[in-house]
Amino acid sequence: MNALILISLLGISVLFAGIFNLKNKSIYLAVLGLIGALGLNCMAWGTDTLYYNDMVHFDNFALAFSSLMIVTTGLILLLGFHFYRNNEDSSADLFALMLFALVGGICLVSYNHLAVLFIGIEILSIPLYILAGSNRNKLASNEAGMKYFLMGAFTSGFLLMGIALVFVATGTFHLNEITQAISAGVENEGILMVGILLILSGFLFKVAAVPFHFWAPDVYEGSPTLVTGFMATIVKTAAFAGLYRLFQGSFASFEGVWYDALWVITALTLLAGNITALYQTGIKRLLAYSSISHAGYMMLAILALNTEAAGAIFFYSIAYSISTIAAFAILIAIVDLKGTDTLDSIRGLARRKPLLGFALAVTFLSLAGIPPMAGFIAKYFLFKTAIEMNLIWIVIVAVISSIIGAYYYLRVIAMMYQKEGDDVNEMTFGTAFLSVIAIAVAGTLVVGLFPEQLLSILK
Amino acid sequence: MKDIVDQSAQFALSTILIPLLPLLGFTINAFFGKHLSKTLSGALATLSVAVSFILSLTIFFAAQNDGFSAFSVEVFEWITAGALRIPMEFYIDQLTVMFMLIITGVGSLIHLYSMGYMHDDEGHNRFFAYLNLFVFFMLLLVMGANYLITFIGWEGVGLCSYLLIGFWYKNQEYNNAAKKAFIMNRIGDLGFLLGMFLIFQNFGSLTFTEVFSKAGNYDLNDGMIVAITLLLFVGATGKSAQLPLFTWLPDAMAGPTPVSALIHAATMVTAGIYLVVRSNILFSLAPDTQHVILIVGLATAIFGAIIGLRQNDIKKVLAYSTVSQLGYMFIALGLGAYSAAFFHVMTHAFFKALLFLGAGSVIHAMSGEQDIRRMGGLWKYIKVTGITFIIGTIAISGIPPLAGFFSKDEILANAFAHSPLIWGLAVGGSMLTAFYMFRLFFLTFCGEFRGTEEQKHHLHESPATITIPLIVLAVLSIIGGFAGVPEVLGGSHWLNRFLAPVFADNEILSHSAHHLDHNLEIMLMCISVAAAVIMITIAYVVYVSKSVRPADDQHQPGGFAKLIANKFYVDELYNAIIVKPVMFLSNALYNFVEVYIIDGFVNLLGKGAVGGSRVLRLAQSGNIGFYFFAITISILVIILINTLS
Amino acid sequence: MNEFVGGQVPFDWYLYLSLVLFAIGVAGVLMRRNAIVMFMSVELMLNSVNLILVSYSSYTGKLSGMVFVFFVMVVAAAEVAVGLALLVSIYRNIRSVDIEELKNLKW
Amino acid sequence: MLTSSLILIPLIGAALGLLAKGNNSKIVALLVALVNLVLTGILISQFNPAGGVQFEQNCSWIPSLGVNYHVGIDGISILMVLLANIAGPLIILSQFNRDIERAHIYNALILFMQAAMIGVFVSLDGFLYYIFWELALIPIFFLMLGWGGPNRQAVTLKFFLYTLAGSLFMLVGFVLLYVNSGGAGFDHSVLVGLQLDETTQRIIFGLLFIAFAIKMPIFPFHSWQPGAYTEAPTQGTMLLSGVMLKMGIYSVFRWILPIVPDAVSYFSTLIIVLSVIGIIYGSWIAIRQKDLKTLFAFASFAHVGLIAAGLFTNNAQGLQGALIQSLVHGINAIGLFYCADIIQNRLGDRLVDGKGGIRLIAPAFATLFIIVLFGTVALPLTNGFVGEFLLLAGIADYSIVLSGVAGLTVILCAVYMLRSYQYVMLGENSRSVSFTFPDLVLSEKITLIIIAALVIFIGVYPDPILKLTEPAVLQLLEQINA
Amino acid sequence: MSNTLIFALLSTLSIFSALMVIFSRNAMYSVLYLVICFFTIAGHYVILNAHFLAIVHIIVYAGAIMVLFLYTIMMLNLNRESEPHKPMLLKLASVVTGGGLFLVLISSLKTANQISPVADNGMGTVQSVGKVLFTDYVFPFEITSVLFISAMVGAVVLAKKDVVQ
Repeated sequence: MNALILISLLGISVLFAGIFNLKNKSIYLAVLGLIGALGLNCMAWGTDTLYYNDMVHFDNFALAFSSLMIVTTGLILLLGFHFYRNNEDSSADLFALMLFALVGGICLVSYNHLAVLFIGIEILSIPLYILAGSNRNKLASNEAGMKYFLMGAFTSGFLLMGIALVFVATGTFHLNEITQAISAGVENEGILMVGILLILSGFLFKVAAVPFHFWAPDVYEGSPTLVTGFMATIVKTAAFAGLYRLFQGSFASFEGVWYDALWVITALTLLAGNITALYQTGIKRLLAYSSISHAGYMMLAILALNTEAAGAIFFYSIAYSISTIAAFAILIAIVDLKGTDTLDSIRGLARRKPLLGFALAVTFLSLAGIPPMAGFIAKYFLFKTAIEMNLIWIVIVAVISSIIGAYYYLRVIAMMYQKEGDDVNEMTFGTAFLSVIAIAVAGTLVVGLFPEQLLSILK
Repeated sequence: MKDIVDQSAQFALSTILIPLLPLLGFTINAFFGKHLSKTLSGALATLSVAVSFILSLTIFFAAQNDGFSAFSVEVFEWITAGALRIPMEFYIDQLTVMFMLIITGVGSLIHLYSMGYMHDDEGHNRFFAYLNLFVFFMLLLVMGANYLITFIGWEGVGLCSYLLIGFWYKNQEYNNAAKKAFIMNRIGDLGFLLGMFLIFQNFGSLTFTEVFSKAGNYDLNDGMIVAITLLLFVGATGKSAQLPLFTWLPDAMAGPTPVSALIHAATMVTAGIYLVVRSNILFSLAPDTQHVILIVGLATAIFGAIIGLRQNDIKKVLAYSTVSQLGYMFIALGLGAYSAAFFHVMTHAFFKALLFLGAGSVIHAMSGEQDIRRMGGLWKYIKVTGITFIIGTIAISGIPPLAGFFSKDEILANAFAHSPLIWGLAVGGSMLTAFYMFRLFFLTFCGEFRGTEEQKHHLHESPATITIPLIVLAVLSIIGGFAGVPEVLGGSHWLNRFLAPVFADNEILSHSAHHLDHNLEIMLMCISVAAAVIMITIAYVVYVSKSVRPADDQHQPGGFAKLIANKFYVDELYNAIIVKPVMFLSNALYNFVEVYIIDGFVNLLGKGAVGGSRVLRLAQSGNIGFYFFAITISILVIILINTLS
Repeated sequence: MNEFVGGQVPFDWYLYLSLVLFAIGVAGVLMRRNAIVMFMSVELMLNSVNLILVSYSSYTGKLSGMVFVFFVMVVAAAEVAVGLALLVSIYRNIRSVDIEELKNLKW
Repeated sequence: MLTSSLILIPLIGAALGLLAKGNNSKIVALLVALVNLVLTGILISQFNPAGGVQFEQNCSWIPSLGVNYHVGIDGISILMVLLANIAGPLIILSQFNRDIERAHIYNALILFMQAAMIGVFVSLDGFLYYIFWELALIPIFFLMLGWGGPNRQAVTLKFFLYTLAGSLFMLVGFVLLYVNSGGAGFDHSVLVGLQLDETTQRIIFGLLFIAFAIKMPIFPFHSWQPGAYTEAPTQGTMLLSGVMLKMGIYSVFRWILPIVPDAVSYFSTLIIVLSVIGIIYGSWIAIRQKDLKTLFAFASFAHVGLIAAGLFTNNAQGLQGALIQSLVHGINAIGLFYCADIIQNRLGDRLVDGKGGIRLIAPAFATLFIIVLFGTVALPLTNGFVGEFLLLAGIADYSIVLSGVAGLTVILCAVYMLRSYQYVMLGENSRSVSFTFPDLVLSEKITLIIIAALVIFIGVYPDPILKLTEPAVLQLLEQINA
Repeated sequence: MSNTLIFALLSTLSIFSALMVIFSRNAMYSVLYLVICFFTIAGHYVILNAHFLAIVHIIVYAGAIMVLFLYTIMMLNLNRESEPHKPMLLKLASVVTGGGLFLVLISSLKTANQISPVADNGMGTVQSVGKVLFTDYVFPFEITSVLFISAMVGAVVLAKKDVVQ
């Protein structure tokens, strides 16, 4: 809770820093603040408190997820030194927006009331609409922002309708009360059912599950790369935590309604995301499709919904987030080095930039779920969770899609390790930028090899 | 029992040394041969075999004693896998001793011969290395105490045969012949292997003594025994060049002549006979198999003889003769006359080795020429060779009192006891033998010299290293038969008595021993000798008096003669029905099944995924209106499904 | 205090009315390609939800529904502000607010 | 600790090698591999065949997943460890005289691969095992990508995906086992003790076996193999065929036979038949292959088919044969591919056609080549024979007909091997006048001599090796048939 | 009865104006119809005794949001029938989908809701709503400020012109 307040204030402080023309230096402020927030979270660890008339619920789940998002945001902000080196004017504003989005994310992992859920989603989304369109002079960015906004607003309508219907069915917005009401039996199950499904749809849109995923590739591609990285990590993490909170907590007993739908959607997401990615020629867009498929894996945990599901989602989020940060950081580097992000352009890159090649290999192998990277343990944990709930078939689908997925990840690596290739631009990346890559890559390996602490954190 | 222990202790060292010495010779020649002088390396090789021969002799003499009984010497544990325990163990009984004598005896003679014959060859030491290795494997084959050790030798001699046939590896024809020999042998080997597996399954062991002691539990013509023996026989057909696996042997003449003498006449090719004789208890239990053996043997004997009629390559004639003679041995085996078969092995080893070495001497004298159409009148140039050659020829033709007569006659007598028809066919075959052998002799040694002047100028008798073995073998060919003079001729048939312990446990055999009337037996001998003499006379008339010369390759006669000259087109037949289809299928499997079906399927999955990607991504049209529809309809469908269910 | 006029009709009618408006909003988003009209359709959807919340609150006396409506309004306002800003930004680039023109990002 | 150091030393060596430059890296790598070989020797000398699992180390790694770092060596793994450690120095030595680009990375990857494969062989925890299994893919992936032939990218991806596909199913299988153990973990002893019902066994069998079938490979899962062997750099091919495919065989021993025995007996006929088809199919195709590496690849496929068939015969001969043949096939495959490499190194291509006459000018090479070749042809008293004999005997115990069909390999193998040797090495060269073929240099000679010596030594005196494995195999059989 | 009539009247008007919003070719008309629609909804709020909310509704929607719309339309000069004619098929599909959604929603709600109105206790007044808003809902209320500030900053970031160097 304190972290939430601190970050809200931090966002405003960064805005002020922008006013005082601190530009990129405001990152220091933001990162320091985030470290503080992380510290606050650590101090609160183990407590299980409801705040403000049970509006928000900071338990270990919320603390863990919010800490993850804080760290992720911090790393992404550090990339800003390099990414915004040429347009520093509004960079502080953008950093502030990221922090605000983070506030929304934290609301989303800690809500105990549907109003907070709704506001949280919007606080998360609205800065992102702006961030997506923040490269004003580029039509692609505009288009991304507009598409994201229109579709986001549209699905917000559905989500809201869902919330309203749940309210009509149960008479309350409080999660605990909803849980009670549902287990006591509601008068009108039809309304509840539609409500739940609509809320589910809203969440599925946020996590970009098929067939609600259409925005994702376009928006990811059009947005500034840093923002894409932010979207891919924070939004996904927050939305899944939020989804889990609601469905594991409140709607679990109404499983019959949403289970089949989710099953099919999971399968579709896994397959469509990975299959579509096969044909991509741009790495950024490829990562967009990859992030769709990763949503599919995480949905396995929602389907399983047993005691380990929270841990599985959390661990997956960690693994996915660090790998994705690294991937987008590398993508930024590639675009700077080659001027484009097509697969062809990275041909032979690893020969010229061996460390970058190594980083990309580790990252992509992790995303592909190859041991000993973090992505593997994460995927394994999910599979295990699912199989424990007898979800063999969906796991088989997941396995097949993993195989398909491995193809495009490995193709990128293979491309990079080609013998021939063009020269690269001269470019210096700041220490911050490189250390983020280093941290993410090291994290990917370390988390993969020694996952115990993180695995058991939510037990 | 004490006796046995004593024997094995007494002979353990020599038993191990006998195969080891040639192996040592091989090792020295293989690794250090280049640094040795030619004579030294040849001498070493010869000596190693000769010492083995002497050691074998000591055992042989010991075996003459009544107190002698078969013994085993275990060297080390070789394979252990569950119930399968196969020691590297030697088993010495009378049969083995006899074979050892032949191998090392004839072997050392041929080594000696080779010292002269191969003197000018640059691969001298390599040759001796291979030859020694061969002797080692051959000894292993006959000395093994279980089927697997025999099999080692069996395949090992195949290897040496391969190496030696392809000794002059620059010539791809020779290499082809070597490869063919190896592969055809392997076909037989597979039969042997499978036979072994069945033996192991049924008897729980591969050791000869154990297997044979349990054989009594089986009925006559028990299916399993028939299967086992048939499979072993398949092995034997491969190694002993019987129908249908005989075509490698004539081709094997590509090797240096001593090789042909040692491997492809005297020893290796008789391995099949050894195997059957060794397993006589099993074979006797399977009359069905024996019939098969008889038929195959008979067919091979006649077939080989017919082909031999029109061959013009001196070694090819001998090769087909070998095929034919091996057929006789199998006839004997098919008749259950195991010791007769061995008897023929022995005499055949003498005279065929002699003939081959003689042929080698001829070729040596003719500077490498092998076509008898370009020879003639050599008698006066190479007398020793000529004399020894004619001895061999007479011996093989079955003229008494030379070796071939006794052994062949024993087979014929057994055949007659079984069925006069078989006897008739066998005699027919032996008439052909007499004819083509004398044809060979006459064409080579009589008449006018038909070679080039240069060859004529170069004609000379071979050195002593060559002639000495010839003489020794000639002597053996003359006296070898006396080892088995039948009772009817007043002999005591020493060989039969000597070998009797080998068949002692074979109850069926002791019951079915034939007894021909003595007069009848003598009459049969007369008939066969007379027939041979007639054929010799005809050959003399045709090739000496009328000086008929075989036609050149361009002027081949048609009809049956052409068929014979072309060896009944067996090679071509095999080529058409086996080699070509195998090659075709290999290509087809690869180009069609592998590429299009198996790999094609895998690639199709990949292509399918990529194709799916190509299609699916079109859904991502960039058109936001479509996205809205997709979302709305999805929600609609989700709710609808839930409502309906 | 005041007569509860609305209470005279069954609650379901309000539900249905809201759903009709919601559906019209959805249809509007689907049908129109003018970004501004699409925004308006979204507003229509949000308002229909508001109507449900308010009517349910009134019928049951649970005030939280009405309070929730405030937040919906807040969000609507914020969305409109951002949406229109985006629209202006796009208009600067392509001189149009036709959504159909925005399909450079695809496949 | 000894066991772990076998894994650690190559890893440390890989890191050290990365620091060294050029030729030094080769020497470092060789020394490291030799140290490991010596350690293996010590280990074998202390090994008690009847003593079950030895040199164990068991400590907790990821307790919340029930995963332990549990390694150890028993009669089944010892040969594989031996193989990996023999292969290591040989493979490193085999490129000593070659100019390999970025040799330090190359050698580091080889050592890394070696470590991973040893890890596979010594892991007694299913999860740990899986990690190593997948880990082994990474270095070979980069070896193939960085140093492979012209078509490497497509082939490497296909290889990687194909095997990955299998291993992911295996992962699911392991998870199922874990779930069925009631969360007791992945430890081998735990999994062996499970009493699974028939259906579960079959499902798990299917999931696990598909991975192993692809790795070995068994017909019809082999189509990645010829390409991969052909396109990989020679050392990569050696690793693949020499050691890596043994992972599949070993895994059947370790993770299928004792754990799902009922399913094994249910599927054994199918698998033996498939394997036998593979033997014939592979051998047959090999006859007409034009590229030596492809030819050897199909040969390897055929030989492994025999091993695979032996695995499922449920008798001591088959199992012992499979173990020793794995070792032997590894050695021979390394030798064969090395010979192909030497030819390519001298003549620029590996085609069977258009060669000949090499024996004339390179007798040492020709001799060593033919020894290895005869080892492959399974001539008695060469190493190939013992295994092949035992395997065929094992299959014969299962069905004599199948054994007969499988036995065709002895014929076909002779056909393609002798044929290729004849056209490549014998005769007179059909090439241009400037045909030269320098005979072996020292490092090549040492490598091939060691291989040839092993071919003969193991062939002549296989019993010590068989004795190493026998108690373990018998115990395994007891477990299966309990 | 008259109350039902009022409901019916307001509802008809709402639906009509809503339809006109989406069917008008001219964005300007759409805005105006939307204003009408908002007024009718406000009317509903009034008869539902949510007077305060009705007023806020009018102020926020009609007063602020719609003005913003109008402002944008005028600024961008969009008040003409610039939108190209859409194919009939699209319209039809949209209507069918919208209608379908409505039908599905209705049919899913299944049983009629028999909610009997509670006795009026003066809810919907400034006082009661305010009390809940500032006590129970203080957290969402406060956090809304973050939403607003980001929307504000965002609008500025997006709409401001680049500084001419």
